[in-house]
Amino acid sequence: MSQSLSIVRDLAKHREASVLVMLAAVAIYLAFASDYFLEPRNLLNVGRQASVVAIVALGQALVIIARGIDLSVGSVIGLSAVVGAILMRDTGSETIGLLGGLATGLACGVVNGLLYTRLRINPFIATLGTLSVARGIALLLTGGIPLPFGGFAEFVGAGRIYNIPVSFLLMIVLAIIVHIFAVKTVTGREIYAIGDNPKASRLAGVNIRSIRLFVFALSGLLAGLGGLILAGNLASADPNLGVGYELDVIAAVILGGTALSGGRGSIIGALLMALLNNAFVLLGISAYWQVVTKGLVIIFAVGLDGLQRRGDDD
Amino acid sequence: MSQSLSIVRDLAKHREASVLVMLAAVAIYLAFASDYFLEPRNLLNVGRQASVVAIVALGQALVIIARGIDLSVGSVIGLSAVVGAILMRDTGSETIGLLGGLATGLACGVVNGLLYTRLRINPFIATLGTLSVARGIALLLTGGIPLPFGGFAEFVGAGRIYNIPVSFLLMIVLAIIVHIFAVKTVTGREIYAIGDNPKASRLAGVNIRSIRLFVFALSGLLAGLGGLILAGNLASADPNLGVGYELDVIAAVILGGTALSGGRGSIIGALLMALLNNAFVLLGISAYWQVVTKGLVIIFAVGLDGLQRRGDDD
Amino acid sequence: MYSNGKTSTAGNEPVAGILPSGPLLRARGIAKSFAGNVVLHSADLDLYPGEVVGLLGENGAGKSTLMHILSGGLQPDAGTVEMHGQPTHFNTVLDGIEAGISFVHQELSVIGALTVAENLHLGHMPKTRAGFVDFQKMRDEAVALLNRVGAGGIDPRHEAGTLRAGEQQLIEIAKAAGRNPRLLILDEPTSSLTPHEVEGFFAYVRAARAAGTAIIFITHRLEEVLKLCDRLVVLRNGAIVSERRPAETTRQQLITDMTGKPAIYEYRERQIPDKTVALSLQRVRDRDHLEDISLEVRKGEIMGLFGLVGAGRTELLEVIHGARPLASGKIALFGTPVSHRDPSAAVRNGIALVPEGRKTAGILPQHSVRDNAAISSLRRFSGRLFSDLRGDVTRMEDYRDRLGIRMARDTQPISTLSGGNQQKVVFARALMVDPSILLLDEPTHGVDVGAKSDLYEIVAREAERGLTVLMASSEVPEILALCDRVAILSKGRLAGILSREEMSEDRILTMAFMEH
Amino acid sequence: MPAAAQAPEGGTVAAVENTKGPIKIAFLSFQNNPFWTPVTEGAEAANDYLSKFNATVDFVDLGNELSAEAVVAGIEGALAKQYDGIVVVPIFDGTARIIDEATDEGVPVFNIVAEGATPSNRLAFMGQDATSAGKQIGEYIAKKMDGKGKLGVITGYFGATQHTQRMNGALDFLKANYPQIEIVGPFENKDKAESAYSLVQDMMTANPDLSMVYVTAGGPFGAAKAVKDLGLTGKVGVVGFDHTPDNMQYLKTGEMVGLLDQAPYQQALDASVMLYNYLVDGTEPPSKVIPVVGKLLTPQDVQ
Ligand SMILES: Nc1ncnc2c1ncn2[C@@H]1O[C@H](COP(=O)(O)OP(=O)(O)OP(=O)(O)O)[C@@H](O)[C@H]1O
Ligand SMILES: Nc1ncnc2c1ncn2[C@@H]1O[C@H](COP(=O)(O)OP(=O)(O)OP(=O)(O)O)[C@@H](O)[C@H]1O
Ligand SMILES: O[C@@H]1[C@@H](O)[C@H](O)OC[C@H]1O
Ligand SMILES: [Mg+2]
Ligand SMILES: [Mg+2]
Repeated sequence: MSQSLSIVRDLAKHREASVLVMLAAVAIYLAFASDYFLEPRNLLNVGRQASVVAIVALGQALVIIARGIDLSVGSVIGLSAVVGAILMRDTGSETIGLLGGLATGLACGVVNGLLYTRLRINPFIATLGTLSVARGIALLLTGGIPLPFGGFAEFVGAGRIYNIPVSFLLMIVLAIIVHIFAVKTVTGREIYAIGDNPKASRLAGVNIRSIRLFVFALSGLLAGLGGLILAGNLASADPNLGVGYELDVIAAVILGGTALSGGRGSIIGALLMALLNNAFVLLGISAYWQVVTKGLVIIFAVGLDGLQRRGDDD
Repeated sequence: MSQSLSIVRDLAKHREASVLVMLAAVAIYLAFASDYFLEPRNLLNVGRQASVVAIVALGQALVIIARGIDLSVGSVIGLSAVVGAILMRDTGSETIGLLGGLATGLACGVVNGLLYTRLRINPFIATLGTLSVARGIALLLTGGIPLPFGGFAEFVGAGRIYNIPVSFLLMIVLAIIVHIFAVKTVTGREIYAIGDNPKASRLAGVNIRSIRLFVFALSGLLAGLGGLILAGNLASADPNLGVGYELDVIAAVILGGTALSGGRGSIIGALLMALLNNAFVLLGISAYWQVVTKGLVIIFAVGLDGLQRRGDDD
Repeated sequence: MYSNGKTSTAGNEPVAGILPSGPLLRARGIAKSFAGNVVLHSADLDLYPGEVVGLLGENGAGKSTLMHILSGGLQPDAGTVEMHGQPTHFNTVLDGIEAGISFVHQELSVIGALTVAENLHLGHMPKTRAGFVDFQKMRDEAVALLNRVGAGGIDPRHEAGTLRAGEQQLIEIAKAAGRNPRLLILDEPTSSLTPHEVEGFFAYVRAARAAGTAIIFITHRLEEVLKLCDRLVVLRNGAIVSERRPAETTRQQLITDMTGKPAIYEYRERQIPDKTVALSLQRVRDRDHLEDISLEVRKGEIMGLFGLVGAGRTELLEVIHGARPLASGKIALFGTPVSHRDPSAAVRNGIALVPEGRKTAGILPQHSVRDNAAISSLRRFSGRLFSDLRGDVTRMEDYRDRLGIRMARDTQPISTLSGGNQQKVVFARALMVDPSILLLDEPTHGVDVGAKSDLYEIVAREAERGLTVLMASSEVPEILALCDRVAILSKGRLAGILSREEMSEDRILTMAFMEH
Repeated sequence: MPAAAQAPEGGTVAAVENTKGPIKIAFLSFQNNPFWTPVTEGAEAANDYLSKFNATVDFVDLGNELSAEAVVAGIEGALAKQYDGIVVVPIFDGTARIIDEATDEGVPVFNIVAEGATPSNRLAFMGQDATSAGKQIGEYIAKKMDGKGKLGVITGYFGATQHTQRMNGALDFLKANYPQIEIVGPFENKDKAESAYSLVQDMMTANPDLSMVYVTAGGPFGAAKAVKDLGLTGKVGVVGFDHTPDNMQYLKTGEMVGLLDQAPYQQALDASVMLYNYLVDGTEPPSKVIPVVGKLLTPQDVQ
């Protein structure tokens, strides 16, 4: 009894738990309120819809764990998709297009990392800058006009394997990889260390510059992948793809309870938001109530946690 | 000589300085590149255009100094304007309308503060939640349709005194008040203390809950004022007013070098951004380059500072 | 004991084939000032392999500064450092580490989010063949390392952030030990260790000495240096003023070396004429630790609070201060029941606290000394609209003199003060409230002997003027020196209260073990 | 058999008799500004009208943030809920794929208002061709400016297809036919009236001889308000889209000199009925693209 109680208490310590409860609550409600919710097809749709935010959130989570922030992810999504599409068009090679898109994301991440580690620019400002620059470049490259984006990328974005969306599978696989990476590798552990105490970590011999560079680079790379998936899903690379994603991604990370979770957390957070959007469509909630509801669910999801932690201040 | 050098060094320590340099650089360039830039009328326009972001940034700066963040300001701008307009319409009293608008801002801020201090919800999430809820309520109240918003509010938003825009004067006065408040009053000093070490401040007898509540309330109040100015300027209260302002406001705060500056910093940051927009139009910079340039200037403004601080890691 | 006599001169060329027996490290004429404030004039120091040197000096004497210079964390303004007779210059701490210098800092810096084992291996974690962290190996090595420093009780799988300060200290020592340094600098490593832990730690230091490590040991506990060290060096006014062997010196002598005066505080028999009960606790419980604590402290009384680690002293003080919720029971101030929901209310009612853990709970690191001192009493002195900024200046001057705070200017950030002086500023902060009840939690951690007796003097003087003091301390001598009575806690329960006449080291310790 | 049905009020298409049993149509649209109000009302009117024919039109709100992803998620949801047909506002590129997928599954999709540039297998598209609408406005601008002078251009979002097409429709026409008209801009206002206000203020500073401002998307009334505050009513005119109340107000006071609309109510209503007819008896819409020629309102029309 007291054993199982203490497990519950342990669980509840993690913000994740309270978000999970919320996730379950919304899901159960939907299962009753809509006949279609539990259909495999719908569930998989929810999974697919969460995938881009979740994948980008995986990188963002590591950035945040290392005490940074990456506001540029939305623009990197757009720029990577656009570069991928242009390369694909001009070289005729899907591989080059896809690799070029990923490389673009990576390059953006490296730039962010260098701005932070070399020029010591506050990451909020540095990535706010690249948010604008990357978006501008995407517009310049395309003249503002969306490009077609098909082939293998479309398979990644919209395809299914045994009826399961490829992007959903990718999300699961990447989340597992990132989780293992964060928890079991040296670099992963060092990310946590510099997030906790950069100075002490540096003195212990952790190369904080290269670790920081690494997390930003990874965040860029995953945003690039997100861009390819999104564009693939839409079969169109729009320079405005991903506008405003940064807040969703960061919210997914925080909802997921960063501190503890490279992988798991981000997915839970992203799923909660995708589930909400699904609920709105399934239940036919009016737009304005959608906006209100979304806010309330976010607050409650985390507030549950706060309620039971009453009493202990900083 | 060494005296004056050390003053320069002291100055350069403040991020503000490097942003000021950037501000001056852009201004000097503009003075040469455009015949119109130095016209008093243009300068006053720039001032007016910066005013809403700057006023809202004053509150945000205190929130950030106390280690919080307020993402809801953009939505609070919209909701306050809408509530003000509705009250004005229904009561026929401008005073009630304006006070109601301010009260709405204040109420939103208090809600944010309570979510943080009572439910212990991470302020990023709490205010992301109210961002959504406040916007939703504004949309629900209006059915999405802008309301007329005139009278005295229009004077505040668009009027001039001796040819100087009222909102610009308001910005200056409020910045001075907030600066003095932050530096000279007990509450102001306690805000800085909390930001430095919340635990130590609490044990030293600072009521950190009420101080945190206060800064969020003030941020809400100033966002409410911002909403009234913005709506007054357009003579129309649009429920979508202020969408996306949060990033501009936070960027203004960070560009202004929060840590040191309740008032000054926020204005400098907001001015830099308004100046850029002015420059685009005066110089007729081509469309997409506007987006790129904006990002580059933000990066450089802060990067200048980083360059000379080379060598010292955390 | 004194194994390395100064028999060989460092300038000699080592004879081929024979290990050089000159000093491992030789510092000459080290000088350092901060913004015109001279901290080190011209300090000379030789360190030999297999020797433990105790470094003593008042707070702010420059001990930590000198160590930072030797280890590469600070650059001297003048002077030279040689290692093995070769001039050396460390640009960064990492250079120093590379050269075999390990520095356990005065301020704790474990990584709270990592496990103990990960902390011990940070920077060089072992990998499995698959490229993952080899947790098994790391754990095994961690156990061995912890055992080496006498901390075998710490589970290497625990998150370091959840451990007590003393345990964190031991982790840092173990970490330094793991590097097998040639020079090990320990800056007040024992300030938060229990007596038992100190023993284990001493065993490690002796073993390291036997293995040829040179060790510098900084502490303000004279008994410790007398027991452990081979040579005692005293730093005063920015220079080394004496070098003594433990066998040939006394506490008094060392104190005189450090402070220039022999004074040390002694308990003064005091009358407590006022029978008013200032603070009374009735069956006080917190949510999980304290059980039914009842206690009365009279006005002007100094009540000690003793217990072993984890006894609940900090919790009890926090409950009284409103920082921790009172689950049941009653607290009354001068007969009036109070229930403080927040320390701010307690401070308003005249209860001030000097908390345990200077760095985490005491100082506002980016604030000036003056602002740090003023923060508790801002409301007390503020005008209707504005804070009394001018008054802060004069009050700071007053307390600087009264507590002997050593600093260049009161506008310098408190983090640039020496540890002991930081503690005095926190003391000044509490006194500025003009409290009727002063709660002290390990108030003299890291405070030098001279300052300690100053602080005792101040507490005693304030008590004579009617201040009521409740002081948690782990040092029995401190209790004996200052307290009129002592309450002993054991595992969250009140084990008993001893009056002045009943107090003795033995009785206090016996009662502290009661529930164990 | 009941008498042949009449077209509903405000619409132009009559419903055929339902011989198929219950029919469910999903109407997917957004809601973020007054433009959408008549769209919503049109959908409701269609539902009222078609309910007599054993058919429902469910209005599904895609939220207040317009994006291709929202459209895709909406169509996916509608497919999951097994609607028989879908009316949608696929305002962005990137919606073609999911539209094709729905069509392949036997769920016809009727696009209205605006669709992406990539062709799709939708049943039909009803709406304004943004490029032609731009051209229509361009012609009007040229007339108002007498073929010369300075024209300021403010576009909603750089890179938003519809906005860009509206802009280029006008600018390409003007460049080709009225080389004496000088273009200032374009500048981006992100659909914000306050931003249009500041842009006009700055444009007038740098170009005191500016005589016309074209706002391609959101917030034209901000530009009109700036003209008013600068005391330039009658000297500088603003043209833009949509007969929303905030815009119409300045048409009355004269700062707004031209407003093109898109007959949103009629689009919503007619498209729903046409889709219903197709679902019942296979009646194809009159053409794959049903152009909606907007009504250009000028100050004279509202006097
Ligand atoms: N970065 C700095 N800036 C300004 N002054 C400094 C700085 N670091 C140290 N000092 C000053 O140098 C003096 C010596 O400090 P140090 O920390 O070496 O003393 P200490 O002997 O270790 O004292 P303690 O026993 O209290 O730890 C102090 O007066 C302190 O204020
Ligand atoms: N951060 C923490 N995490 C987990 N347990 C803690 C923590 N801090 C204290 N404890 C536990 O709370 C109890 C009381 O500890 P605390 O240190 O406050 O007691 P104390 O009597 O004041 O002793 P001292 O101050 O000398 O360590 C102990 O059992 C301790 O292990
Ligand atoms: O003109 C309309 C625009 O105002 C709205 O935002 O989107 C649909 C457009 O047709
Ligand atoms: Mg020291
Ligand atoms: Mg304690």
